[in-house]
Amino acid sequence: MTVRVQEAPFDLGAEVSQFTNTSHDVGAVVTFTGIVRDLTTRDLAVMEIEHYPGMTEKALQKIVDQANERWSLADVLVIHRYGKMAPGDQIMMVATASAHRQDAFEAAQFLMDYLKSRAPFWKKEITQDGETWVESKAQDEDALSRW
Amino acid sequence: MTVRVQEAPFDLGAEVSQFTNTSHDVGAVVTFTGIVRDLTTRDLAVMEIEHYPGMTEKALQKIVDQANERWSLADVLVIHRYGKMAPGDQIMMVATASAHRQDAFEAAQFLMDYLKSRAPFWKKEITQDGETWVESKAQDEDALSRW
Amino acid sequence: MIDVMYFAWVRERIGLPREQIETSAGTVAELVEELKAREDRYAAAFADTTALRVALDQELSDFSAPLDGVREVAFFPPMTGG
Amino acid sequence: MIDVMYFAWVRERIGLPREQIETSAGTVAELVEELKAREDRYAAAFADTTALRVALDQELSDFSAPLDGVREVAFFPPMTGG
Repeated sequence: MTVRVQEAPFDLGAEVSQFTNTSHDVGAVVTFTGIVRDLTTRDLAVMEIEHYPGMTEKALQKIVDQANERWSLADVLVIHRYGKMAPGDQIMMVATASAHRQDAFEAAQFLMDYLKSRAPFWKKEITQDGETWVESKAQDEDALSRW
Repeated sequence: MTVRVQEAPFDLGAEVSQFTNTSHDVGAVVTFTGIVRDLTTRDLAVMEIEHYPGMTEKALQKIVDQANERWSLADVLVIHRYGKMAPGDQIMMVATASAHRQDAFEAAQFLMDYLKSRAPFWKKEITQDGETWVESKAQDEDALSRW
Repeated sequence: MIDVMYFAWVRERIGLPREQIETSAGTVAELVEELKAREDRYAAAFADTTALRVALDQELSDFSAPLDGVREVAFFPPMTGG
Repeated sequence: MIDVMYFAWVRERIGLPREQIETSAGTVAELVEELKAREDRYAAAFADTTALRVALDQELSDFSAPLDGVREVAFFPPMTGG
């Protein structure tokens, strides 16, 4: 079980292959990768992510612990970046490994739903017209009610 | 939208990065990777996968087309191997790319559920004690009813 | 003439992956009866058709389906991909 | 003395990321009232607390929570990770 908060990019393939090499009885690996969207209707130049060092790691670890209690998982990996990113850049990833696919799929969705609303990250979009803090969506909060 | 049926291994990271490079307005990528389970209670030496050339590609393409009709997807990739594999080897992968995470997650689960029971692949486990064809599970057929 | 293909344990029981068959069977079920009457290995393979699936020209079908115009019939156990 | 931290637009409106505050506030809400009374930039940042979240010692909490024994209070908008 690994949680990493870092400024540097990550390599999804390398992360996943290292991940599955160290796990046993793994038949299914699900990954989610969040990417800075390249919205052609606006001129997004930079996405800047701020976080709360210390709390971030604790919040992510708590979400991972909850996933482990609810599903049978061989391993979980969460990587979330902060700092400046360009459209198309990878922002974050989660990976879940389990014997059967249902556990891996559900746990990855649970991790994402909680991470969206419970981990202290804030996104700011910087365009030619200025800077805007991304607003949270009611649907992200609502997504938690299904778990 | 790509469907590949091949004997050779694939590189998840390389596949996904090529995949997202060619797509626009992608904020979410979900992957599923199926791996030959290393069950320590048996001595699985080789997993051999047989398929029905011609029908396999058609069946996979049909499943991908259905996913495209139901969800808003920027891209879909399905790779399924055949031939001999060892425990820990990657058998197959699906990847889905979309603007928002819910489409990518649901489409990946749909693809997996249909692929399990509707694409003409058959797995044989070869152990020291002999060969056994893997039996289909009722729950895999039942999983289709939710879509 | 119709191409008949066998996969997985159906192929192993019958002992060959494909053959061409001259048949006047009107449906898949009738073709199965013809095959079962041929030899024990066919009878063994088709003993329980509820454990089998059939594809006609590479599309999943069922045992009551007509064979009119069909060029390729394939028999196999339930699929186990993924 | 309590450490008070601000993130995202709360930090930008107040103009600093953290400060140490001498307070006798019993709850988060009382601390917010003290801060609002200080200067306009605090009043602007805390104008609508329903748009804000608070963490006490790095755990999400709420505005009615007591501050007894708390060393670090953080104010920020709803989170937008992922």
